[in-house]
Amino acid sequence: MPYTALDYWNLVLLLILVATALAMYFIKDLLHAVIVFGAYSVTMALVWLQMNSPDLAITEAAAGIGMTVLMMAVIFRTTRREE
Amino acid sequence: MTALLRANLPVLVVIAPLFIAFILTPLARRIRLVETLAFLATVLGLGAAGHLATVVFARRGSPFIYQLGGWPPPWGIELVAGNLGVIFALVVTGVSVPVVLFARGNLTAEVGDTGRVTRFYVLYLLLVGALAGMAVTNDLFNIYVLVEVVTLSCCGLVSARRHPRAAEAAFTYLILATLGSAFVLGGIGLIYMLTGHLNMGFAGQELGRVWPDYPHTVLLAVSFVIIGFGVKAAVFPLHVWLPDAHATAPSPASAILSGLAVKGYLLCLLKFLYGVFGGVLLRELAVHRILTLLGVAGIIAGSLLALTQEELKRRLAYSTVAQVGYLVLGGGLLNATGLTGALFYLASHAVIKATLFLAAGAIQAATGKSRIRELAGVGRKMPLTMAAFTIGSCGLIGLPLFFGFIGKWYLLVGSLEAGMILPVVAILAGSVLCAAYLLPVIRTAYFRPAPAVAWRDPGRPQKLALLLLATAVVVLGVRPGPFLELARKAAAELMAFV
Amino acid sequence: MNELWPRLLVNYPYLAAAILFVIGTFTVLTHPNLFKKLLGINIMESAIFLTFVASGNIRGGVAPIRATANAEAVYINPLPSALMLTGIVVSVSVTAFALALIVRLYRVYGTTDLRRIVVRRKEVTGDDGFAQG
Amino acid sequence: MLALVLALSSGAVGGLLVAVLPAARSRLRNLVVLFFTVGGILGSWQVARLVWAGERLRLAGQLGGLSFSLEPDPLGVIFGLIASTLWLFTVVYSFGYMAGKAHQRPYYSFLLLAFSVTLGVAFSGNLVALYLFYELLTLTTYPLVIQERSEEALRAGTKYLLYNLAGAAVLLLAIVLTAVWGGRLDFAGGPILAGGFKIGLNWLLFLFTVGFGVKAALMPLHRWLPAAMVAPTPVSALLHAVAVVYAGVYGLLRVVYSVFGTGLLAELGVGALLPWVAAGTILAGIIVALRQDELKRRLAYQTISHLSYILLGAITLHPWGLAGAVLQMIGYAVLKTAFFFCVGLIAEQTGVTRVSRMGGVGRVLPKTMAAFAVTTMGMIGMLPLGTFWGKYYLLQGSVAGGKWPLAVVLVVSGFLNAVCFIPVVVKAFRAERTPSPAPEEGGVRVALMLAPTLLLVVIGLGMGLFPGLVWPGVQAVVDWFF
Amino acid sequence: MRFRNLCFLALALLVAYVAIMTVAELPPYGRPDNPVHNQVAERYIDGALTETGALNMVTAIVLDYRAYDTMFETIVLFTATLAVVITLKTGKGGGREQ
Amino acid sequence: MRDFILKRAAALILPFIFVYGIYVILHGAVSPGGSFAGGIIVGLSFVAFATIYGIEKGKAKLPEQVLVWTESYGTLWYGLMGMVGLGRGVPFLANKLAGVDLGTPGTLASGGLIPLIGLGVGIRVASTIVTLFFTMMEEES
Repeated sequence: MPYTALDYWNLVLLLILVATALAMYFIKDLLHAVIVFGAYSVTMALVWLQMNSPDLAITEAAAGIGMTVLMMAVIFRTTRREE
Repeated sequence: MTALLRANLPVLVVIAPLFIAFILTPLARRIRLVETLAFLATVLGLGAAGHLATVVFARRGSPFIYQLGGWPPPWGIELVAGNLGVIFALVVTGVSVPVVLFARGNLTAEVGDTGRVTRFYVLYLLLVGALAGMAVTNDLFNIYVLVEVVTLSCCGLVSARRHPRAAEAAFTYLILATLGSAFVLGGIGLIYMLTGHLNMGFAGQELGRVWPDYPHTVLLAVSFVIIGFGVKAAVFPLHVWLPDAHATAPSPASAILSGLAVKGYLLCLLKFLYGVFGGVLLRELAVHRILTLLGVAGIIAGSLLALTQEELKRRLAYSTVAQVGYLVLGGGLLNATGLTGALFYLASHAVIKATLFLAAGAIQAATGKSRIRELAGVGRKMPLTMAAFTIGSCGLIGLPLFFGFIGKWYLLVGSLEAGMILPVVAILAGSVLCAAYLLPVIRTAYFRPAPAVAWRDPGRPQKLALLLLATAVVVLGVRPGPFLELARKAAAELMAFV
Repeated sequence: MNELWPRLLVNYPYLAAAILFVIGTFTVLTHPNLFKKLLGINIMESAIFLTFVASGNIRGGVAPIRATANAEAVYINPLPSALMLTGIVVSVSVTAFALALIVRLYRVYGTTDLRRIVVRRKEVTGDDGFAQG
Repeated sequence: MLALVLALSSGAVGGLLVAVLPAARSRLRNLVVLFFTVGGILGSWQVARLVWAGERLRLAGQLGGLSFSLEPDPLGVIFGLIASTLWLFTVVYSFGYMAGKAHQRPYYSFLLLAFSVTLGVAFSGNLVALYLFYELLTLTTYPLVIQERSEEALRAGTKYLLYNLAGAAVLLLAIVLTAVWGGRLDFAGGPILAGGFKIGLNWLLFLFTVGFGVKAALMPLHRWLPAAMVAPTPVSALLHAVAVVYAGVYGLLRVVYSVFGTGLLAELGVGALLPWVAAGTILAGIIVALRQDELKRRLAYQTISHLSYILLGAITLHPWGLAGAVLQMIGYAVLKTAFFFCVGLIAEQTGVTRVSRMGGVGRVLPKTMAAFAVTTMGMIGMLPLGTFWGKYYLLQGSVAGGKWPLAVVLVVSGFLNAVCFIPVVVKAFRAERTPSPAPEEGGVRVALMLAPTLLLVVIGLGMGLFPGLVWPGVQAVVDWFF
Repeated sequence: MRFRNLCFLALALLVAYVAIMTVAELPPYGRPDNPVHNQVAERYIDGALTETGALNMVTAIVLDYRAYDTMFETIVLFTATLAVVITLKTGKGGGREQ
Repeated sequence: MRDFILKRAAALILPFIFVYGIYVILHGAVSPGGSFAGGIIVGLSFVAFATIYGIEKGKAKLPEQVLVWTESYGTLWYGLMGMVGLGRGVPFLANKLAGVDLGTPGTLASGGLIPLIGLGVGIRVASTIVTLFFTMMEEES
């Protein structure tokens, strides 16, 4: 089956996902890791937009980026950032 | 009104504890009211479950099917209250009543101020409701959501203990349990991708038709489900979180975690394996052999590990690992006798382990001691508590006329029917080891000289709770007839898929 | 082998999901930092969500919101999206709770590193903590 | 029916009553204990009378698809009578022996509970009931073993528990197998497995032998018995020479005659091996006993040896052998109890517990030592005593059953018994040295201990002189099975 | 620690192998004739408007067809809140734990 | 003091975020998004307020008691909505079957009980988020 432009676009997004996931394992600074997680969530939301699930995209944007990342950032005000 | 209740029984069992849970938090200041309401909620659940049982009995085998929202099966969510559901709903609600009674007025030391205690009760009721939901649900994704409710409330209950170790235990538990949920969800996803159904009956039928086209996928799905529920139910090599969590939780929570939560996951596992994958597939992939092996390993290793523990609650926690082995083993025998044994044993272990943990909690609260060798003389100073503990121990060891015996008997017969000698040896060795790790506790409590300290039996509700549970162990051991009949019918229901 | 590659290329979202899942699992199981474990859990779960959603998608389909404009449109399967909506909320709940636990652990041990927690357990809790197991 | 219930519940009710009585009221407690023991005896005699009259007593219950029945037959009745009658003697002896000792309340409480349980073993009508009481017997007698609460007693208790619980687990497996293969578990209605030969039956017999053999102290499984001698003497006398070990022996008799049946057992390889295990135990037990200096240990090993007499008789699969086994059961129980009582008397009054320090005891305690001498003769199997007849029929049975080397073993064992105990008696009467503490023969306490001892010796003599007294019971057993 | 990591790595590789085989085997991505697009999905798509009155089929499923799941989903959130509060508000005495 | 500009900007933007959240909740049945996304947005608007203006002011806006109430009764609301049809002999959580008027598709009031349930869930989610953040933010003080 030939790839369409959409597929290539998707592929790029998925590669970004894998790259950010790997990066999260290796990054030492926890705040940076959380920021990368935010990027991961944004990419995920985009993937879901591509996959015709706008509901999910909105929820992911709100939950993944807004909520999770903010929560973690709030936590870093009390705990140590470094690994 | 009665007609209304009767028509909605399956869902009533689930939402009765939940609804009361929702109104408890704002009442935190009036702790007596909260406790009474929580007790009322479990009693309501028990009443509903009992009523459901009579209704299902009266229907003579055809399960009570309830379509939520009125949507027919492949589209909506379906509750099926068959014998299997009824037996588990009865166990859950039945055990939850004495446990909540035990908690009455007794949590401040372990949990904290009234706000925390109220939230503890809410979590407890949510757990009970979700477990009852597991009993009757017939929908794959609904199982996942229920599993998550159970997981979160269990971890919440563990972390409710005001002890540095509680947070650590809860975190380990949470991470591993969520890992398990992820695996379960993965399994559900694979099944859904192959069949397009979330209803267990439809998915099972469809899977039975299409699985030869997707051998790897089915294998992966089976292993996802087994690993997922295995982690959550503490099947032997995946049990690492259990001892910490169950030993550090507040005592009523330990009782309910060991007695019920673990069983809920096992029930779901059985529903998946028998209801969705079906006997043909299990035999084809040799899943039943793996389960049997896991069970055997669990029994032996759990018992041996329990033997090395010095703390009473940890010993009991490891004992749970061993007892889970019996249930897994029974599930892997793939015959009606073995399953009957496993289901009966599930019920008996729920009651017995609740008894033991509550008694241990009472002892710990009264004496402040947690190590077994410091318990000298407890038997004489706290006669009722220790009597309950002794009765529970007799049941767990599997003496005849106690609740645990019949289940073990059927497991033994089932293993012999399956032509396997290894499980037989493991079951018997497990009994002996069980005696070896429980009897020293009793010996120390009764036959060692007591220090001159005034230890007392706990308060009246606690005594009543222990009495109820101990009576259940004896009465159901002497007259297991109706319950066994239920277990047998439930096993037949599962075996219908094989 | 010549069977495998074309099929993998067709199913690339699943492949990506599998890779993410493995990475997530590996992170959860091996990373000593509690935060990273939590991130790993999130990666795992989103990998599974990805599988679900991809399975419901149709090339050239449209989002499952009925629009009066094109009545002929091929709607994708809305069920996986609906399920994963639930899934996301669940994963957020778990994350919140795990963060709370991390905060409490930090309060007790002053670190979020499992190795250091093991070291400090004795001095903080006063006993040798968890036995073998 | 009422008699059966009375016999079984009397001990249990009494035991629970004693447990709630205040510890200080020792006289009241003794009365209660006596009352309930007598009640149990009356019940069991009534049961015996009814069974011999040919009535069918049956108490049955359902335990989740498993039937659970109590149905005494002649063999069970014999065991029940032995146990209950001797229990009375032991209780009276205990009033003397335990007076002034610590932990009396749990002692009597568990003694009475064990009474009920032993009668339960005797009267059980199927394997499930037998298993239940067999297991309960272990648990109720455990507190009696650790009566002293010393480290040594606790260690011995642990050993006792582990051996017996492991044995019970093996037994459970054997019972499950029987249920699966035989389809029923009741003793009534002929041997359970008589239906046909199966490959696994050898293994089944092996499992049964191990399961019951632990309590019957068959030779490699006997180690708990000498250890359990830390218990007070009445407990050693009653439980470890009679009740508990007889439960094992009784179980093996059941296996031979009610589970397998003589016909099937004759075909089995393991069945052919069993007599030799028994014979080996007889010889090894008494040889080990020879080398023990401590009197109670010597008696313990001798018990091991004598228990196998009974087994030997049973496994000859010949009516005479069975008659000999039952006679031996009765005669040996009476005399061994008396024997232990003597040892207890000696130890209580003079503090002598070792053979090497027995010199001169006969002079200070003439009555006790006379009883000791008579029981010694009984152990050897000399004529005027009850055990002679048992041994006689055992010899006859082994020869008639075609296993004449067993007869040789019996004769040799009698000789070794003589070697084992005659010198002790001689030394006690002849040697000069007097043991240090002054004996106090004459007090109420000693009378309470001495009276049952002498009475038992008299009973033993009576049985030897008038064997017709017990013969009807033996006849009933033999008729029942052949 | 290193050995354990290697073990996990081996395990992960094994899982990856099975996963890849599975991926190759799964119904091809994005085809309209896959098993998931069966009568279940059809009814959701066709019936959502008339049966529930919602244009958004996902919402129709979440809040009507499978509303029971969503009820438990809100309960999950509720549970999480309770758990967080019970974890962090350890009562009087600030951060001290007994 | 700490960032005047930030506070000004927040005062301008936050109400819009809040209203947008309400909009998403209410239009769940009509357009993408739904009660969860909307609830989170509403909740985060409060959280942002509390972060910028300080947690004390945030708590003054949403007292703890209010949060506890919305949390508990929001969930109860869901169940009560589910019981609407019970009296008519239809199962739990029925919508059209319960005889509720589905309204005109495409308008705000369409979908029978869906918007009502959605509103409850949205408020519940919002209060949950605010509770979570407030609980965690209290840590540092």
